Amino acid sequence: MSIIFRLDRVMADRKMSLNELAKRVQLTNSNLSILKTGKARAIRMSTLEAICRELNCQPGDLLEYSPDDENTNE
Amino acid sequence: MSIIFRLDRVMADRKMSLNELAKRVQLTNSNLSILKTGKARAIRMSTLEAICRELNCQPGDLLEYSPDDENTNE
Amino acid sequence: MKLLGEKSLSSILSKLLHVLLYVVPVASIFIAFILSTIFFSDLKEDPSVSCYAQFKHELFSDLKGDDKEWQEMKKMRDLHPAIRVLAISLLGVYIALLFQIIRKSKLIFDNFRNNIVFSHKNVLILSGLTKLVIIFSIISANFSSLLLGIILLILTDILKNGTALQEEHDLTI
Amino acid sequence: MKLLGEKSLSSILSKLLHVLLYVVPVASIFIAFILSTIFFSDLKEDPSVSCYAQFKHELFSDLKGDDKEWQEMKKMRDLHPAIRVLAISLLGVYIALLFQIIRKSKLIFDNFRNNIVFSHKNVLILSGLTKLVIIFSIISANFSSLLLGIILLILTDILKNGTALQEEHDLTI
Repeated sequence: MSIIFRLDRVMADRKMSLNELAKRVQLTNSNLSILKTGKARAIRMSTLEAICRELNCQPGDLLEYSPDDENTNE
Repeated sequence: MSIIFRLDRVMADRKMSLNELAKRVQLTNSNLSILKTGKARAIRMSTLEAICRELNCQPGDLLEYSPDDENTNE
Repeated sequence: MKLLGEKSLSSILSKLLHVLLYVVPVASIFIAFILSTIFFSDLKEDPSVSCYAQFKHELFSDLKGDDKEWQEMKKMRDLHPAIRVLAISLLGVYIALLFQIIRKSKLIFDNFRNNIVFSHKNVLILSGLTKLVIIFSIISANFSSLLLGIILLILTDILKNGTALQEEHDLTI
Repeated sequence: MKLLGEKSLSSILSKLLHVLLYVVPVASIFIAFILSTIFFSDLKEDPSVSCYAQFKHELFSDLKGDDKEWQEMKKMRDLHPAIRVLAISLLGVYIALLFQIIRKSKLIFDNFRNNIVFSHKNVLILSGLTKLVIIFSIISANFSSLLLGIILLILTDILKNGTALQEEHDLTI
């Protein structure tokens, strides 16, 4: 997966814990973990919106695309 | 919906048509339209990755969060 | 063997039900004709006069062959005319229900054949079908069709849940 | 009325099947006892000697009451011993199948009660249940349970489709 979810970085900047964020965006801790560890297959617009609102950031701060090896081999 | 999908702007920059992009990222035209018009409820990581790869851009170029009115009224 | 989609069990069932959709009305007209002959006619007509009288004569001769069946039939003929009319009407209700059940089942299997599984249309058809099956099972006091009704009731709810998931899935690009 | 979840039709059915799970073995032992008494014993024992002999005596007196039934029973007693053993074994297979069908149905309804609808576990249980119902309908040459088997076959596929959707949904955050 070459889309990386940089939630921990932004959370560290804002000094917010996972529990706190989960409560604010009304997600379960386990769902937020799935997102953080990059196991999520898709992200809801509503989730992205809630996270951006609570962390006061842009989607660009959270999501990062890095062309991985298999891509450069093409 | 305060998450805006800025696909048309990036496409215009890269001079790529909707049909061309749909073929490259292996989506149907109608699905890409749903994404462009902001009707999508969620976006797959694989879709985001494919679009970033083909348009050679970052997710931050495509997705934009703008706090809307109902938010400021809170 | 495939169960949903083209050339699957669903398409076979859909074709079968399509045939039944024509067989049931024809068969029911035939049954209604025979039953009204038994219920509302007497044997005094001369069989040589008309084709219909001859048919009746043969029908009753056939019935006389088996003593027990003939007694049953005779019992029905001895009932009050109002009850006989009621019995015929009940049969009509039965056949109408059966026809609707077959029609709705065909619609469902048509959709399954076209790989349309989780859709609002299917939920509507299936919930209608479920009601018909339950009414049918109550009228005919048939336990096994009541069981079928209960299974269909739960299937409807499963389909409803699935439709919600399908909607989400369709808007996840 | 709710169909899935706590205090729903599913939970009622689950409880009902839980009771049946105990009733079936007890009833089957009772039936096996009566049938083997009818099939494999004679009437020469003195009814005053033992409780069992007295039971047999009463059973046969009861049966003699209705002439037709007694003739049927007598016919069975006149069959070759091997065939009688086979008949008893077939009954055993029947009961074992029925028990498994009830057990698996209970598992499914337990999951439905807990709002677990689209899961791999349910697909596995249901596909096992479907096979059992189809085997049962073939052994007993019962058309209506074959119909049930076909509906379950399609239900399994619907559940399989739904499970794929549910998986996607669970990973869409």
